Amino acid sequence: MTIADWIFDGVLVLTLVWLALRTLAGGQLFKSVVLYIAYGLLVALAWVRLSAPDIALAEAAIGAGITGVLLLDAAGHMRGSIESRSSRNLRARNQSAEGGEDG
Amino acid sequence: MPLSEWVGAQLPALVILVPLTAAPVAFLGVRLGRPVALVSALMSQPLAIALALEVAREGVLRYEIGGWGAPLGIDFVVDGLAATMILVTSVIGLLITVYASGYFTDQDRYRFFWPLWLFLWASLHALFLSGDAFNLYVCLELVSMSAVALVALTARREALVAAMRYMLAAILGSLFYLLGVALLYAAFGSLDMATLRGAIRPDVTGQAAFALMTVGLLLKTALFPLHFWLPPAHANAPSPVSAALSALVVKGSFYILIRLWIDVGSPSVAPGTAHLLGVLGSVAIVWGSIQALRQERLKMLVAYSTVAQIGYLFLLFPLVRAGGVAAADAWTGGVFHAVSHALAKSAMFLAAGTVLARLGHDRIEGVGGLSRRAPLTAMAFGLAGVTMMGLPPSGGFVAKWQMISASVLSGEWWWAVVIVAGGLLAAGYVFRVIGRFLGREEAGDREADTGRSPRTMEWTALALALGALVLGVAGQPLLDLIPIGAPALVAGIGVTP
Amino acid sequence: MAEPELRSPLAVRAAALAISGGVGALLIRALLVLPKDEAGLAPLVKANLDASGVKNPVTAVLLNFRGYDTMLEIAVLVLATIGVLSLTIAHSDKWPTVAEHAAPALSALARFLAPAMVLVSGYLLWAGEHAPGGAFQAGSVLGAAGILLALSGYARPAGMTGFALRAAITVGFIVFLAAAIGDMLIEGALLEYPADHAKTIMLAIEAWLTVSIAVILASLFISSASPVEELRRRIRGGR
Amino acid sequence: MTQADLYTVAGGVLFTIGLYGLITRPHLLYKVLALNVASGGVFMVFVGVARRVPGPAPDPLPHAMVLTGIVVTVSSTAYALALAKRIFTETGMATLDSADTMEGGEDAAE
Repeated sequence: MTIADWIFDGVLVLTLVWLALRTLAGGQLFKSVVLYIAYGLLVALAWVRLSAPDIALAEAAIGAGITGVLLLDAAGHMRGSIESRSSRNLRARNQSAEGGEDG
Repeated sequence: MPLSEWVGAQLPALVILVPLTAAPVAFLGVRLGRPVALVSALMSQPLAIALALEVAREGVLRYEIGGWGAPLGIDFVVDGLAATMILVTSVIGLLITVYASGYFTDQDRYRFFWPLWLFLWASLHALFLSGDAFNLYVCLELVSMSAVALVALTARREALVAAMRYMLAAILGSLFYLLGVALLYAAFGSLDMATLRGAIRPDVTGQAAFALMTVGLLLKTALFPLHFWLPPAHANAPSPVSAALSALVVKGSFYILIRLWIDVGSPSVAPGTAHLLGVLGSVAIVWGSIQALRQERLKMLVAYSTVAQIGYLFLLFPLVRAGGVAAADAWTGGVFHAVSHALAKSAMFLAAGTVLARLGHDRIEGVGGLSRRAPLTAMAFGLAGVTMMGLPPSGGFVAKWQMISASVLSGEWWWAVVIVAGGLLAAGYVFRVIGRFLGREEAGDREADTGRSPRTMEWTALALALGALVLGVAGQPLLDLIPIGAPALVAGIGVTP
Repeated sequence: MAEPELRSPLAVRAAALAISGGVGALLIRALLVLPKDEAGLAPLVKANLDASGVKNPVTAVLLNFRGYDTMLEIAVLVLATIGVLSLTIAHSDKWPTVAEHAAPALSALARFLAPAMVLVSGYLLWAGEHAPGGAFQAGSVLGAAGILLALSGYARPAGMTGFALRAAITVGFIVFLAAAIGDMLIEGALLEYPADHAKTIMLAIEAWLTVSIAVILASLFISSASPVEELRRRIRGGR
Repeated sequence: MTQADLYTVAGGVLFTIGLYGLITRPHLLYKVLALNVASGGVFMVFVGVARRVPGPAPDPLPHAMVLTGIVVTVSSTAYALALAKRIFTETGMATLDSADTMEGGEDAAE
């Protein structure tokens, strides 16, 4: 392990943590999903670093790729959905009927 | 090699393969679901009985999958506990299958029930036989995935949301368990439970692994306060599914928990935690029973009763620590309780399903006079209630008797108090329902009754309730089977704390 | 209008912080003191690699030493697919056509990419025996090609209905199961491959798994990815 | 501290972040995202553990387990998303509160 290796690994790990936080802290579905896909791809990169090419391939294809497509599709379906506890069905229905747009 | 010999040698594989093969066939053929499930259910009976007899005769069986042998490969391990659980799953599974073939009249709309149910059945068998910590994770996922899909089958709003809650809890539970597996493998170098037993140390890693796996499995077993997902899921599922969930599925994760604690990790890994589990179990008994008393819907009442009855199972953990005769009593009593609860609870849910099928609702207020119109169903519920209360001569009585005896022997008499109090509370909610069944009809109750309850539905519920009752007088073979190959702690070699 | 930033109440967040903080501390403390000298089962895998019939140790573990795990894992995949189908096409039993009028750019891309993805998938399947790759990687690339075609309006998945769809979903699992049972009859244990044919059997299993995994992954997307309005209409009509 | 340690600890941190997100975010899609983030953390622990084996080649066993885990995770994610979408279609909401406002369930046997 050279110093460059350490720096690379350190930056990679910190980026992963940052992406995880950004993914889950966000308020816009699409943006969070895209951040998650980036997270999945960097996880695959981490596994290349750990000499695990078999699962790096699988993670990139399944973990980031297929899961990402599924998530994007779900985000599209749930456009205009909200997290509020106080606003009830009616308001939510109206919003989705208008196809309330997304960030 | 003669066929009978071959079957004898392949029994552990066959009990899994029969439903596991039936499942995709039931999915492939649109109209094959029901007949295939019935054939699979019938074939499972002799296999499960033969497996139990084999264990009774030969002791613990090991089966090396792929011929590699643990720890490189995966082994099936069949001891008395595993054989008992397979036997119970097979019997209850058969009756649920028969019930479901009468319950789902719209066979086309519910055709996915059959493959999902067969997968659930196969994965329960796989779980009970597995001797490998990671393989158990895969089995847990199979069980949860099929159980959740079955809950959501009606696609009613409540069922969908309940299924979602269940799904999230189940995945999180699996992840906790999987983290524990990672730690165990990293620290002790094996996934095979028997190898781990010899290698495990109560160090930081060992304790963290146990803590994580325990939390995950408690979430899946729905022990108070992690029970939040259970009542809506069990109450809103189609009734045959509710029966399978309460009777069998929660026992699956509990089964891993006792394997882990009493077999692999005993007794050094986490002293003190056993008592915490006992206390949580006690709270579950009281809290679940009180909630059951307050429910307005029959299936919610039965579901909260499950939350309470799960509590009894956890009294096992403090009680076996005493070692000696007390531990042996607690082990047999705890497992026997799981068995008799499985029979009685599935009877209750199936009876509740018949009520729903007739009335179109399950409000307890509206079931007045049903005992005269559907006597078999009311009787099934009442007889199952006898086991739930722990009255003689039921299986519940024998189980509680053994656990009370264990708590007296170990000097921890307070567990006995909890057991007795739980029985009284159970009497409260059982009689509340029975009282309505026997009581006066309100105006309109009779008109609401469609009278639709096929005999297959009424009789299967009654058979299960009778089974739970008969277990009390004819349960000796099972009481002899359960301790075969029991962990050292329970077999009387254990240390006294 | 952006989605409102609405969170859990402060009490929930405080409790969540306590719970996840506690779990994280416990976990990380354990991870920091993992023993350095524990070689796990790696030596055992290495010692038996020749007997497994393949040269890639991960493939050997997945399909031979712990093939039973993999068989059950395929069951999970099939199960999830049945679950998704039960939520979406319980009545019509058809893959809805996702895009009838796709963007020209996407169509052009798909026309170019899809054949390449099929090639890559075939390579990955073949390579899995001795190098990184295998049925899962191959199947997911093939499945992604299917999704791409469906999105660009090329695939006519709606034509693949009923039995053919269900057969494609389950074929990998059924072949695996048949191999497992065949081994019981011939060699005497579940998934105990005859030594001379281990490699061939594993390759056959993997080839069919690739097909199933591709169809499953594509159908997980396609069967559930229909427009909201369409789904609503179908649900109302189905009741 | 080795490279493997760095990644296993990072896996622990990622799991923790996912756990926190799962509890605090009411939106179903975020809950699914949180579980996926947490799964990534768990898998990273496994891959890190595999790398600790002395020598050039890591332990293949955790790799096989992670591959199994990835497939299991995508299966449950796909199902959970289908469920979430159906809940949204039926109730117009995307949280677990969706059932609260509804009348008591009547499960008619079909």
